[in-house]
Amino acid sequence: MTSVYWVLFLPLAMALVNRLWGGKLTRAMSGVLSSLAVGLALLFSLYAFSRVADLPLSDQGSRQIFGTLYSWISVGGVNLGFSLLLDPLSALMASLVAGVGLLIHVYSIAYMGGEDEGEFSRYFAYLNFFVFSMLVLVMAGSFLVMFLGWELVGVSSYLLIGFYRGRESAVKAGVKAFLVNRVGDFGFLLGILALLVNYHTLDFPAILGNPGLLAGRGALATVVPLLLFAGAVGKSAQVPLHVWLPDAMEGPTPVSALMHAATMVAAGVFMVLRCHALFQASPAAMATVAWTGVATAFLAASIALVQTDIKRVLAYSTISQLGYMMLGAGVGAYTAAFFHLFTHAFFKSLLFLGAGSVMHAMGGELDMTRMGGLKARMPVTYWTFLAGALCLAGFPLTSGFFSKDEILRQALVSPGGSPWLWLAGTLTAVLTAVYAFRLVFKVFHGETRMEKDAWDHVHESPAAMTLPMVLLAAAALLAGLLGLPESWTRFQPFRDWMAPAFFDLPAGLMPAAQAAAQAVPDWALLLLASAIALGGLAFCWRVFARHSDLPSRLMESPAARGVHALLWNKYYFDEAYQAVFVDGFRGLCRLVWRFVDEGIIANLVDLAGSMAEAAGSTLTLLQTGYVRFYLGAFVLGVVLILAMLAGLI
Amino acid sequence: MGLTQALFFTFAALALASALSVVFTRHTVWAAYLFVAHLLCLAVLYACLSAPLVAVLQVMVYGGAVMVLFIFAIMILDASVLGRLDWRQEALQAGLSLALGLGLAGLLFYVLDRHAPALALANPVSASADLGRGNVAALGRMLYTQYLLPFEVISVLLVVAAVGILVMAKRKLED
Amino acid sequence: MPIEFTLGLAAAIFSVGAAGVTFRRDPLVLFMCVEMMFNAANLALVGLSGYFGLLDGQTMVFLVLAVAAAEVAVGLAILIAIFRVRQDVDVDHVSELRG
Amino acid sequence: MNGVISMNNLPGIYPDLVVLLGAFAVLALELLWPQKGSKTRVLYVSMAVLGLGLLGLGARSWGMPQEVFPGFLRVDGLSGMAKFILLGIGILTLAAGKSGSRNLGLDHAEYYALLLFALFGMMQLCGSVNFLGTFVDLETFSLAMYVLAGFNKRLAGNREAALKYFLPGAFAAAFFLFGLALVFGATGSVRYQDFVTAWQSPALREAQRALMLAGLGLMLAAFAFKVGLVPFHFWVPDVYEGASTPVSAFLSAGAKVAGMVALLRLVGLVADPLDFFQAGPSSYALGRVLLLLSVLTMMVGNLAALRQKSVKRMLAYSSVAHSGYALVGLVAVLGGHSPDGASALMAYVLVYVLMNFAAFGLVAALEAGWPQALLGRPPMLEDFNGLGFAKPVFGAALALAMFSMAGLPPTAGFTAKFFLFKSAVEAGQVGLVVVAVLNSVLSAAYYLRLVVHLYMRPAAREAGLPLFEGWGAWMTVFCALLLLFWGLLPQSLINLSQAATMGIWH
Repeated sequence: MTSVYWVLFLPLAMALVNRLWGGKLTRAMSGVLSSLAVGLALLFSLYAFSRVADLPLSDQGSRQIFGTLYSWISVGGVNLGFSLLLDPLSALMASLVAGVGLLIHVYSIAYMGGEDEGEFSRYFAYLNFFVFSMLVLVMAGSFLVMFLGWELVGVSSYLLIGFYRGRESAVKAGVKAFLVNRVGDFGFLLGILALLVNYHTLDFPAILGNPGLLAGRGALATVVPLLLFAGAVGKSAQVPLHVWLPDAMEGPTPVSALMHAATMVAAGVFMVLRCHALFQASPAAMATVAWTGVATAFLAASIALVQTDIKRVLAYSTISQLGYMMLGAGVGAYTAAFFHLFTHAFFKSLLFLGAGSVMHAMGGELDMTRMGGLKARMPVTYWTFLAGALCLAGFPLTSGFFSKDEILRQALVSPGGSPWLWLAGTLTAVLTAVYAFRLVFKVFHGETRMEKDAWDHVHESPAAMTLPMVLLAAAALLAGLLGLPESWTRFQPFRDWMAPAFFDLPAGLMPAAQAAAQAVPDWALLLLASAIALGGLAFCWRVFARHSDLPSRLMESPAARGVHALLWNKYYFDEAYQAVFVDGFRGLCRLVWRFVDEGIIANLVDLAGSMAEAAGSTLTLLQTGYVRFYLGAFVLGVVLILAMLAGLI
Repeated sequence: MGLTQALFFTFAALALASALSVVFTRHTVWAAYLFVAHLLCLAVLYACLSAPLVAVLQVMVYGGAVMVLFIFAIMILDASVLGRLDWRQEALQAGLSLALGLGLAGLLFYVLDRHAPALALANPVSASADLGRGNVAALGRMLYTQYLLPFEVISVLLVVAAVGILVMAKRKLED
Repeated sequence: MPIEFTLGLAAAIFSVGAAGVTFRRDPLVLFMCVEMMFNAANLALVGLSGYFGLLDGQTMVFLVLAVAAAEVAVGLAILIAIFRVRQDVDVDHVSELRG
Repeated sequence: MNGVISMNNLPGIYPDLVVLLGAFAVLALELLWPQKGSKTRVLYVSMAVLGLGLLGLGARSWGMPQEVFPGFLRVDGLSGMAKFILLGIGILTLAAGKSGSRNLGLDHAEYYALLLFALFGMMQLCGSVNFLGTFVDLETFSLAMYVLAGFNKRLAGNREAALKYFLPGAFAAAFFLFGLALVFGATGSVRYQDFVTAWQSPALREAQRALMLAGLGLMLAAFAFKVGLVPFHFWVPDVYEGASTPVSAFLSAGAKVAGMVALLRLVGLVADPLDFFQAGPSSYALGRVLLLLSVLTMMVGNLAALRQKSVKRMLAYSSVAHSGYALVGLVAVLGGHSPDGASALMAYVLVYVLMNFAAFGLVAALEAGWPQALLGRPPMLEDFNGLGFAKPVFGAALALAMFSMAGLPPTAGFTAKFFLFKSAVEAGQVGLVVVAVLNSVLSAAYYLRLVVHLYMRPAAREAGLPLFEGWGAWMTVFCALLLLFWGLLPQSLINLSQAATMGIWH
């Protein structure tokens, strides 16, 4: 447990140092010390990881180290402690958070180099605080501590999103992120209270080890998980509370990378996985999670298809990928969902860092229609970005391929799955492949659409920025090895590691249709997934890069030539039809985005806000300033009280 | 009906009537006179309710001291008839006040009408010998024994009032 | 004296006072109406005192009289302090603070 | 002999007596030190008096509950804790006003004397177990408060505040008195103990019960006015905005503590947890009333606060909303048989006082540095622009207080809300808790707005409106640290409030 304290303490201490003595530290000191703090936190969390691995593996739930730092409240026989839990889930997640956090810290030293010292240390203070908050959330051993981390993450993300305080939009985005998250917290806190009243404790081992207690309380078994899920919907940007995430781009780009990878948005998925024992006691709750996930995945992917702002495309893609994770969690594929979270952390932070590198080179430009041809000037950024995009699109043998495929497979064959879930997920995979490659082609390929002098300034980013990208690219490409399909090999390090942390979905629930679906061979699904990714690549190449000479250079790569050869003819013959279909579909997607997202959901959120505002206005109108009016209200109140006490109302 | 009762009911009617007149008369000075009348009616009622000391105090404190304060205030503020409002506004305000007053009265009557008659059974306390004409000594004894604490606190309250009045009335000259 | 009648009378005067408070714009008359409400409560106490044969009610009225007199003094001081600097005496015109 | 002062009992109210004597002493000092500029000394004397009171409190007033004046005044944990909070409020108010007292025209011995008198009244009220005593104590501190609200008559805001506080205040007192008469009619006594005895007596008849409830209802209205429950709250924003800032802070905190403690005792009359089921369905009616008031108060307070640009007005509406939250504890007292409702209420009140003074302290510090021309203008949100960077320590303290008000961990605001909501859920008041949690989500919007101004707006008039780094500002830091401490280690807070509410009704 001591190592865990260090994991938490170091980033917090450094955040305070940066905040309080920030003005006195040089930029290099501030940046290096902050990175060092996170680096040491990473070492300690790896040590914690090894400690968990040392524990004997007897049965499920055995690999747990549970400790209470101190007793928070003890009241009426209820003991609420500040407790931490170290198990395969939290150990891996903490290492992931610290690892990605470290890379992003290093990257930030270069990226934020242009800021003056005060701003620089303020940035690192917030960044350290963010990592600390997320680590609290991850290491939490009780719902109470998790809620603490949950809110701290909210506060620190609000500070980071609104970092550029001169920009009104940044401030608004920060506030929006915080408030939308608070809506989710509303459910989360109620869920926690319900658990407290039923279990008389909030410690994870006591509650999650005994889901049967809640299951015996009728509707509570469904209500409580759904309340908890409301928190996850807010934090993980699921429909309909996803509106804050695209706006959260207003923060510095490395922050987006951190937020979209292992921290903040992953918290919701992490929480659902942590509480899966409660969720799986209620089929209705599981179904809600799964369908919310798949709906989010589809909606966000279709929106990403028509965006031209790089970071915005990436933001919607995050929402979509989180939808996949929720889908996995909802069908009982916990390991797969967490594996996707794991691989996504690498490739999505990679993509954001790549986008940041592009921005850095282009003086803040984000519109991909004004880019193109960057491949030549920024080779490292290009190749690493491509690696990330391949993973995102589920290109065969990359990590995203394996993790996404496993979720889709489980959506089909798991007792909690359904063919419809699978179908929707697969359709989303098609969209994903298209928007991922579109991004790559538009930005890096073809003739540049930039102005001459801007183009002359384009340059590769410094090593402090490219090095994290290269490392992440390697991780993103290779992470798949940890979770190859079970039909391929018995080497399953990820699955074996997570096994003690997750309960299986009871098999008895399986409807007949599912049993039939189980007959679908694994290789067929893998083949389909490969086809989707490759098809998407070919299609994008066709649509977005055809008029440039870059495709011919791309053809020199053997893999791309193979893809091209496989799909070329089919799309070539159907070109006219494709154009109509694609245009039509793009129109549809734009429509979805305009009406559903901007028109309805964003407006619903705004509507709630403006209703509150309007109610406030009405109420302040009552505040007339006339004391006789106040006295009249007083009499009215007395009449009301008397009538109620006399039993008349 | 004995004389006391006749007096009681007569002055009860007068008290209510003067109270209503205070509310409805438009002139501040008239309101003050009617208020004095109201207070004196109450003093008579107190006397009828076998509380002669309270009746005397009522005349002295309220009918005398308090009313003098009011009259002084009227003189200082040079109060006269306030201008009429737009008749719609006036009617609206009157209507609302009436509704509130009736609502309050209705509820109080509802509670009292249904429950006050039963009070007789609630507290079978025999009439004490202290009550009646010679109760001044007994009242004084009570003030200094059982009710000593509030009595003392009221002396603090009077100091607070004195300081407060000083602040409100004098400070202006000092600065 | 029937106790119901005394209490009813007190309630009636109390309500008249409450209505008057919300109706009158003249601060002095408004304040008189508040005093009327105090007196109504006193009337109830005196009535109950006689009814129960308990001296407590009268003792309390004695104390309440002192409190009410102090309150009147402070209240009038406040009203004078406020309205002396104004051109008119209308409670409704003291309504700068609102919203 | 019943009620006669015995000298042996007086040490039980030692803190009250110290404060009272201190008030007289301060008045006398006006004669000894008439020259201008001596008022800081008076302030130190007042603080010393309050400190002495706190010392005496520690020595004597805890321990076994006892009736110091039988039938009138009780000394128990509840009154002990309330006095502890009230004395603290006194010290904090003096600190908040120290730097700006000349500016605000508060540097007069009468100001300090009235403050001490008001505190004496409140302290008496917190131990009162007699309706008449409650009335007298209520009037004592109210009279002082009316004058304090309008203390600086040169400011139009002060004058209007005094009017808007005084008229409804006197009105409320009349309602209290009529309620007292009804209770006297129903039970023939004005002691709390007799009320409880009658209420729990098997011979209690419906007629009597109805009168008792109606009387209690009228008194409830008077205290609802004091603590600012909707629809008795209308004076709150106007008076807080109009009165001088230290006075507003004192009003909001002191009146709330005294009012809530009194409400707790009143409600406790019909809701002895041990005999709840005996009490029958009539206390259910009172529970419904409180429930409705709580919901209305939270909604109205938070919604109206959303629109405010003036910081004091926003804090006023927020204080209304906080009364609504605190009432959740009272509903829990009535609705269930766990004493946690009462202790949660007390913990919440204490935390509220700290949050409130943290906020008002910085407002006062801001005003203390204002030029004469700006006096009387309410501080706006814009005045806090960029303060978080100009003054990192004070800005952070204020931000922490705002997060605490919004109920975010790891602040005491979260702890107290959590404890409160837990007790209500245990009492079966799930619906109320849902509303309360929803409201705390809503309230984040306006608390956050102040934080936005602190940290995310450039300081437009950095030179024009400096923050006066006097006692007020450091008081904010002090309160914020305490909020953080009780957020992380709340056990002492819980223990304190549980000890305070143990066995308060018998």
